[in-house]
Amino acid sequence: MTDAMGIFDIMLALVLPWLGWRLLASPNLFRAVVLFISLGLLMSLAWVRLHAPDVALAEAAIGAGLTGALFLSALRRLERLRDSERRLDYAEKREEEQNLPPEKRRKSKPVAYVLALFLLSVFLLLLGGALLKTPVAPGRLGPAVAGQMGQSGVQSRVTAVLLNFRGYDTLLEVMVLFLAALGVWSLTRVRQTPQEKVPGPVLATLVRLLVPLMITVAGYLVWIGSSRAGGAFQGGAVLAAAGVLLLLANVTVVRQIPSTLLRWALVLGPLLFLLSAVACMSIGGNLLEYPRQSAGSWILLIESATAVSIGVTLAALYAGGRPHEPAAREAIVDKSADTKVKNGEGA
Amino acid sequence: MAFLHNLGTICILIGIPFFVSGTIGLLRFPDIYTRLHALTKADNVGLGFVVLGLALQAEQWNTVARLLLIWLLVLVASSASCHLVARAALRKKIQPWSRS
Amino acid sequence: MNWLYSTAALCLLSAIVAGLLRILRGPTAADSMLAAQLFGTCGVAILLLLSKGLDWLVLQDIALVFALLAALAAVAFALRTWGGTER
Amino acid sequence: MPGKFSCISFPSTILLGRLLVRLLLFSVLWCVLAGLDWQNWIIGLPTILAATFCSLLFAPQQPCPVSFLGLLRFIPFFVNLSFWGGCDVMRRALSPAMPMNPGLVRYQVSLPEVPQQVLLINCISLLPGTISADFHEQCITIHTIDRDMPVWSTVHHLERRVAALFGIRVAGGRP
Repeated sequence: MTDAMGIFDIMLALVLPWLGWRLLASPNLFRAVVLFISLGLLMSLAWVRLHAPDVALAEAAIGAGLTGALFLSALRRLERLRDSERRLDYAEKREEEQNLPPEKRRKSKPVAYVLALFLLSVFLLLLGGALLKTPVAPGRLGPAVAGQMGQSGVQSRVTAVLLNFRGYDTLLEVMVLFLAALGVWSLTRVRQTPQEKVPGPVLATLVRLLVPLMITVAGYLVWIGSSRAGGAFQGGAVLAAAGVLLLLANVTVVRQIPSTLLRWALVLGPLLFLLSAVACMSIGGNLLEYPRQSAGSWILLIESATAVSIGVTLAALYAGGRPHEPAAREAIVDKSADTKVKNGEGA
Repeated sequence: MAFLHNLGTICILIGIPFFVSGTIGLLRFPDIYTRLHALTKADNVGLGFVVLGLALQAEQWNTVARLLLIWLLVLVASSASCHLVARAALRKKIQPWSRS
Repeated sequence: MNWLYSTAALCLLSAIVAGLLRILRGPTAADSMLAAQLFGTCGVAILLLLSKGLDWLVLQDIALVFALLAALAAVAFALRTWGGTER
Repeated sequence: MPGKFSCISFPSTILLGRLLVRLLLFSVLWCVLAGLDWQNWIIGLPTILAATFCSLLFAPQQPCPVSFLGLLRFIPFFVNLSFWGGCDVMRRALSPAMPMNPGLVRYQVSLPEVPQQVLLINCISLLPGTISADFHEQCITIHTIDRDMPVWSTVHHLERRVAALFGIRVAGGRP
């Protein structure tokens, strides 16, 4: 009885565009953010139904979790900037709108609608044309990948493509992420949250429980990436979630991490990736052509290092600036401890 | 084995109404605090039954352990976030709805 | 796939879609946030059911990630969007 | 091993005990996630070490040991209560009249340590008819969905159970 699943798919397919439209059309930013989080969750389900568990994992971690937290924090800053315009409580807003005299209420403009309809139909026509022109089986990449799986060193096809067959692309992607973090760091310092705002006991306990669990799951995702869905990006995203949770809770330990260490953690993945790419050449292959027998180990090493760097990068992007140099004494006291944390996360 | 399987089916079937009533509560209840009641309790019991049903039907030991882990995580996360949201609402001076 | 899992998953998806109404209706920001919480829990249940129904272990990992990150948005909301310094 | 964690300031015997317990717990967790294959310890070992270290870093200063017997007795009690909590909500949500009479109640906690209090707060949210809405200076503000329910005695009962879970007793407390 797969009918129920058919209805499930149709429902998902109908709700997703509607949700996307509501999210873009919403005049209220907060509502748009919540709709975005919901969209991420449903999108993840949709990826599952499309048999793309890797993407579903990434969407669950990044789309629903990290970006949601990022937007919710960004809203706060926006609100401070334009306090008069932005109201989170839209009950008030709605009330205001209803109190306005009728001639001041927002009027719908027919011209705008016609224009929007026209542009939409042009877009759909172009999209449909492009779809029709695309050959039904573009290049038959699937069987090609399946045929070469024996040489990749891993069992998961996605990982094989990402880190072996098209390792070059992934290398560049990791670099792009690194550049993004560099850009943010060169623009601004992280905003110092006041020291006295310690988290309440409930939040502190939640952090205490969740952060080690997140580290474990991140390690698991990196490991399982070689045989099933998972990998550096997914593991890194979960690691970043742990970082975001720590930043949200304003835990003192985070502030004491020396920035040199953060810099190294940020560089570790891209650097190791690049070095191993070059090392492959010196061994006697092309760029990123791992030796056949040990390809699995190379991939695992690169993935672990990149996972740490991606985690630190995403958390740094959330923090939104380069860290302050902590007082020299604190740094010395904590150096040994923090080095251990980061090295541990390294794997 | 068949007995356990059927028991699991019954558990899953019991779990679904809890989810549904959680959503109905979310839609019908008058204010944020009462909606928190609906969400936190009904959904966790629903998920608990679904997890129990699936655990009864599971074939490997580590599937059972994982299901349990997931349920516990959701339990902790939802009760903690329930507290945090309720606290934020109280600090925002949102008055609880009362019948009068 | 067994009828049980697919029907149950369908019911849960309907619960999610009904919950969307709460986001659109508000009235306070926290109410919308609650609906997002509901999606998290229902999503976990759907993934677990599908994992059993399709006999696909990967979905349990996704459910695990859902469960781990479920609190993140609520914490961010309670601390940053609504909490923090008084206006 | 404990000597290396010089930044953590409690006696090394307690630290060693905590370290071993955490190592064991995270190893079990890793086995649950990744299976029993020895190969996965390549990643598993560093991950477990990192998780253990992180967990130690955030551990409360005062250890509060959980008594095993107390845990065995707490689980059925908790499962039973949260089940009735779900049923209670279901009844209210589905009945057309929507019977409820919400209000706020305060409760003075007498559990001494933070983890115990947090457990109590989190459990209250799963009890029939109550959620914990604030916690300030040993006082929990509870939102109840029905003011006619015996909230105080239920919470007090729960508090005694939580205390038993940690192997301690609590005094009477007051409403």
